[in-house]
Amino acid sequence: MTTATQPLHRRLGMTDEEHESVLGLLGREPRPAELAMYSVMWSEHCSYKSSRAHLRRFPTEAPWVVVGPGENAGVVDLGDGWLAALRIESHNHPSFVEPYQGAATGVGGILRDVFTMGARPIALWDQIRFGPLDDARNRYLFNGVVSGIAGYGNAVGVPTVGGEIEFDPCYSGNPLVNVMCLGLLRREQLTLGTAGTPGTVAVLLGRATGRDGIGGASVLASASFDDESQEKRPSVQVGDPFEEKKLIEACLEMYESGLVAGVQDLGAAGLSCATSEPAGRAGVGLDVDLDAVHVRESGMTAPELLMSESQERMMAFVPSQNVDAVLAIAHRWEIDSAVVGTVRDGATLTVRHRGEIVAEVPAASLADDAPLYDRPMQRPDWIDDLQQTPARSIEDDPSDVLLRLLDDPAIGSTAWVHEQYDHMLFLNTVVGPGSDASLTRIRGTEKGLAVSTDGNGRLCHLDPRAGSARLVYEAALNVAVTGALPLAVVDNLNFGNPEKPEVMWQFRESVEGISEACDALGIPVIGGNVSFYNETEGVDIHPTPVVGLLGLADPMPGQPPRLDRAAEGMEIWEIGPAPTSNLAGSAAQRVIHEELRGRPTLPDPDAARQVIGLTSGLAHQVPVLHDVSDGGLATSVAEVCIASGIGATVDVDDPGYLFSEDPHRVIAMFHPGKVDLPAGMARRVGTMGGESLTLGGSPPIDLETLTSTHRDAIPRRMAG
Amino acid sequence: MKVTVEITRRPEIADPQGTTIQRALHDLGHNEVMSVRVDRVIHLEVEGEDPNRVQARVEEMCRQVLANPVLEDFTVAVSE
Amino acid sequence: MKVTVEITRRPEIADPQGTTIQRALHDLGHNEVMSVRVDRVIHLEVEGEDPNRVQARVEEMCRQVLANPVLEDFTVAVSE
Amino acid sequence: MRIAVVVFPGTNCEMDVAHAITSLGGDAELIWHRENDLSDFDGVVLPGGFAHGDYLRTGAIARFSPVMGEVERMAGDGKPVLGICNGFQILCEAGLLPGALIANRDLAFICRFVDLEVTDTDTVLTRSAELGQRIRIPLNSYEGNWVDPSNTGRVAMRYVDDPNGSQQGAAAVANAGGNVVGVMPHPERGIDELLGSGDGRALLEGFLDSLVPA
Ligand SMILES: Nc1ncnc2c1ncn2[C@@H]1O[C@H](COP(=O)(O)OP(=O)(O)O)[C@@H](O)[C@H]1O
Ligand SMILES: [Mg+2]
Repeated sequence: MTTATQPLHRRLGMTDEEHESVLGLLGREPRPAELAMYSVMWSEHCSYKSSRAHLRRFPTEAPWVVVGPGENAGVVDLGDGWLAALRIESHNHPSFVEPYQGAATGVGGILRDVFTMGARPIALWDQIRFGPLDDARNRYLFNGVVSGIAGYGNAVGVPTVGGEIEFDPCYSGNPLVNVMCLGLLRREQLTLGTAGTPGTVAVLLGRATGRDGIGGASVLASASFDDESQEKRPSVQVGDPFEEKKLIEACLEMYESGLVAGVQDLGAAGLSCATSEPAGRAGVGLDVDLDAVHVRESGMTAPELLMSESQERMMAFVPSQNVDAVLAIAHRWEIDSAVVGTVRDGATLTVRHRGEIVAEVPAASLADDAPLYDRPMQRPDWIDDLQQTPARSIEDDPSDVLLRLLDDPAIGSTAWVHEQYDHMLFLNTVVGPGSDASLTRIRGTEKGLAVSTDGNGRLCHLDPRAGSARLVYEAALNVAVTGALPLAVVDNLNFGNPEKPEVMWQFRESVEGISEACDALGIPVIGGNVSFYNETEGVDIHPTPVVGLLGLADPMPGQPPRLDRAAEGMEIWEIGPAPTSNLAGSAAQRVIHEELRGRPTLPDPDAARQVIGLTSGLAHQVPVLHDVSDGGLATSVAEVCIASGIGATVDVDDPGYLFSEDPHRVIAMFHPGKVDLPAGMARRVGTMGGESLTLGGSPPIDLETLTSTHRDAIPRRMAG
Repeated sequence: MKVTVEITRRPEIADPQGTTIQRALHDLGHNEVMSVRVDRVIHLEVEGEDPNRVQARVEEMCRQVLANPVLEDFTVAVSE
Repeated sequence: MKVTVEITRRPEIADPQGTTIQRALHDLGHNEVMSVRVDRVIHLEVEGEDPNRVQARVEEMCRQVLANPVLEDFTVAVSE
Repeated sequence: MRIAVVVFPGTNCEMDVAHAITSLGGDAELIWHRENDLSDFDGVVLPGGFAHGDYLRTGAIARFSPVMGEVERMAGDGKPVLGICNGFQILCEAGLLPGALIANRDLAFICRFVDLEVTDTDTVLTRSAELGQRIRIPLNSYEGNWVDPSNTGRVAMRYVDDPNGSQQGAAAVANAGGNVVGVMPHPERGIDELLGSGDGRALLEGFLDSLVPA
């Protein structure tokens, strides 16, 4: 059968069974606009049909959780009337198609998820992964994505204060672009995605609707309704940070004036989602008039209007007596607005277009009755082989190994990226990019918000459960370095094709690992995102869950530890469990042996808790704290040397120990006798000072070589 | 030879810049302006004898770097 | 009427974009490219009957806002 | 004595500037760009950001905002007028400062601390500084590359290591009277050692000292 003769539901990416359920739900043949709505709302991206059953495993409760998973962003209580909203999202496929706009619209979308909650977005993070930079295509994607995040984030006026950069061949055909946003609000400003009570009016705010990204979220990227609209292919979405900036200010003013009952952003599934979800959540009906929608292209059909993913739009639900005030605020901020609907008794979503009813469905059914798949899972048969082949040990000279690691673009300086991002706006970035965790102060309080995001496809490939758990522990230790204690987690689960049982197994293991670690630390998962189908030509990416962890420092240390605060004569201490030499999944294994095998060291919940507690206390006393992660102990010390412009001597000879990435370890630097560390939990490994870095018996590396190798790792590759 | 490349945004792709400029022109009283689109022109000087060969080479450059095929179309004109 | 405005950068003003593109083209082996200059074209649709009047109006817009006299010259062409 | 901090649609540094002025004892008020009476103000700051999305050219659309007539009047009256980053771009577009700002030499946005040297102390921004004094404050721009074919701009501060290709390495430029100044790096981001530097205070304090009652 050719595409043109396929039934409509298949052209929209729906299976025959899903079509049957719509028939059953409505008790009749669905109209085209109805099918369009179900197809986007029941897509993997919007309905989480393959993952929902597993996500229930996450611990989601804690006394400080104000809003858990299910809304646009998770919200936690920071005390004294302050709340924080956090959300993470992926834009992997759009960024592969068009890196600049894909990444830019990813930033736009995550911001809307946060200011929908009533919060002012105060910071952004990006977690980006590409194939190796010796390939021109990967350089093009990397450059485009970074410019897109910069272009949107800088102009919209929200600082990008951190993130992650990784390069691995598994991302060559499928880069990962995840973005995370943190918002801050006063409790009374909290706004939910609810339609309110009958009589409430739906006001569509922001950019005019066009044929952007129609069906972009559905499996079928290029659905067509008839031959005539065939040439009106869905087009790439273009972001407009200027419009979004005005939208943020207008919405915040509406919240402050208490004018709205609820707000929903228009992201994936556009108007279909922004009408059905709020009505469903509120248990009400909604009448929508598509002719009122302000459009940028003429002749759009009802399905097109309902599926369009035009950017920078918000739906506000406004009590009728406040409508004039809302329209006046929109006018003053110079954004367009249109009254497009009214909340009704009952539970039916009724959509009219050109005088006719084009859809009449139970509002809640679009979200609540979405299919739920229990996909088969199977432990991959290759994983035992991989784990049982021991990692090779390092024979090369440790100084050489360290220089090769510092020259690796995933370990070298991130300045080429983060200096393209405004990371200082709002005057609150106390610790910015290039550190373990960022630290954002809340002016007028003693509080600081510490955030770390962590992913590690290598570890998770070798052991998805332990690898995922280790991400949570690592992120928690990172925020402890700023004096904070962990509060909550969001996760972005980037996986391959869920129709493969091996991928589903990896996914389940990863959810389990994250859950176990969160349980052990007593912190909830307050939101997240799932990105499946990250595969090219049948090859899946490494399982790459990304964890974003929010910590609260209250009070914030007066002088938070920083990498550039080391001085001549300070002692170097390593805190954490007794060292091993395990290189499984490490950067050294990838860079030196170009292999990936062995069994990574399992996390130890007790040790994790102890080290995190000890570290967050030490942050109030010592000038330098730095966690041991990519590149191991040697790399951690080198990073302090580079930032502080001072050499060091490390009294460790074993290359395994120097480059192992075993969990729960952090280095501290301070003048002799300043701090007492508990015996058994800490060991002295060296001294800061001089003009070079000496690792055990290896030849010293002069500071200038160390610094330039690290600084040039990305720029020298991007220069072509 | 002088080569002029015009790179135009595909008509179906949103153009926030054009929309904003149009709004500004209206604010300034130029209400007769119905639409605005901003494109790029690249003027190249290229060594070569054969206009057809130069044309082909520049078209290749367009596909490689000058234009973004996802968002833009291009035309190449060789003169002299 | 359709109006095409070409805004060209004055020759004495640096053109970082042109320089960067030229370097990229050389890196790709297009060594025959001697110079690159990037300009902007603005396509307007303007209501009006009289091409001369439209031309004059758009020239005014150019002097006022579309071009910056410190950096740029402009040409206006009315068609249809 | 009151300072108007002008907000165009797309401006994003207005809160930071107002906070800096207030914390130095000044009296700042945010003013929407449609305002057309600044007669109650003794000085004006155009803060950084992306007015009108920086579409067409940076500052090109903003200069037609109603408030700009008042900014022009104040400049003519010898009142202190400061443009920071995007504000500098707007002042050039409006013809209140010579030259224009084009894309950085390396065509990348630059956000980092830069070292500046004071080269002229006869301006409302640098009057409290010493000639040759080093100032370390953050730069944050894509179009920070100042060109001035007329060669009439007075360079008030220059970059010690020129990051963007600016003519004469200029980081801050004044008009002939010294009362209108554009500065590309952000003094308001340099008022707190905890955030990396307090060097911007000397500049903003000088600006506050230059105010005389309306
Ligand atoms: N991996 C996950 N872990 C926890 N919650 C999740 C996860 N993935 C999605 N969610 C939650 O499901 C809800 C719906 O998400 P989504 O449909 O992606 O929102 P949007 O329409 O804004 O993109 C959100 O509250 C989100 O936090
Ligand atoms: Mg949402």
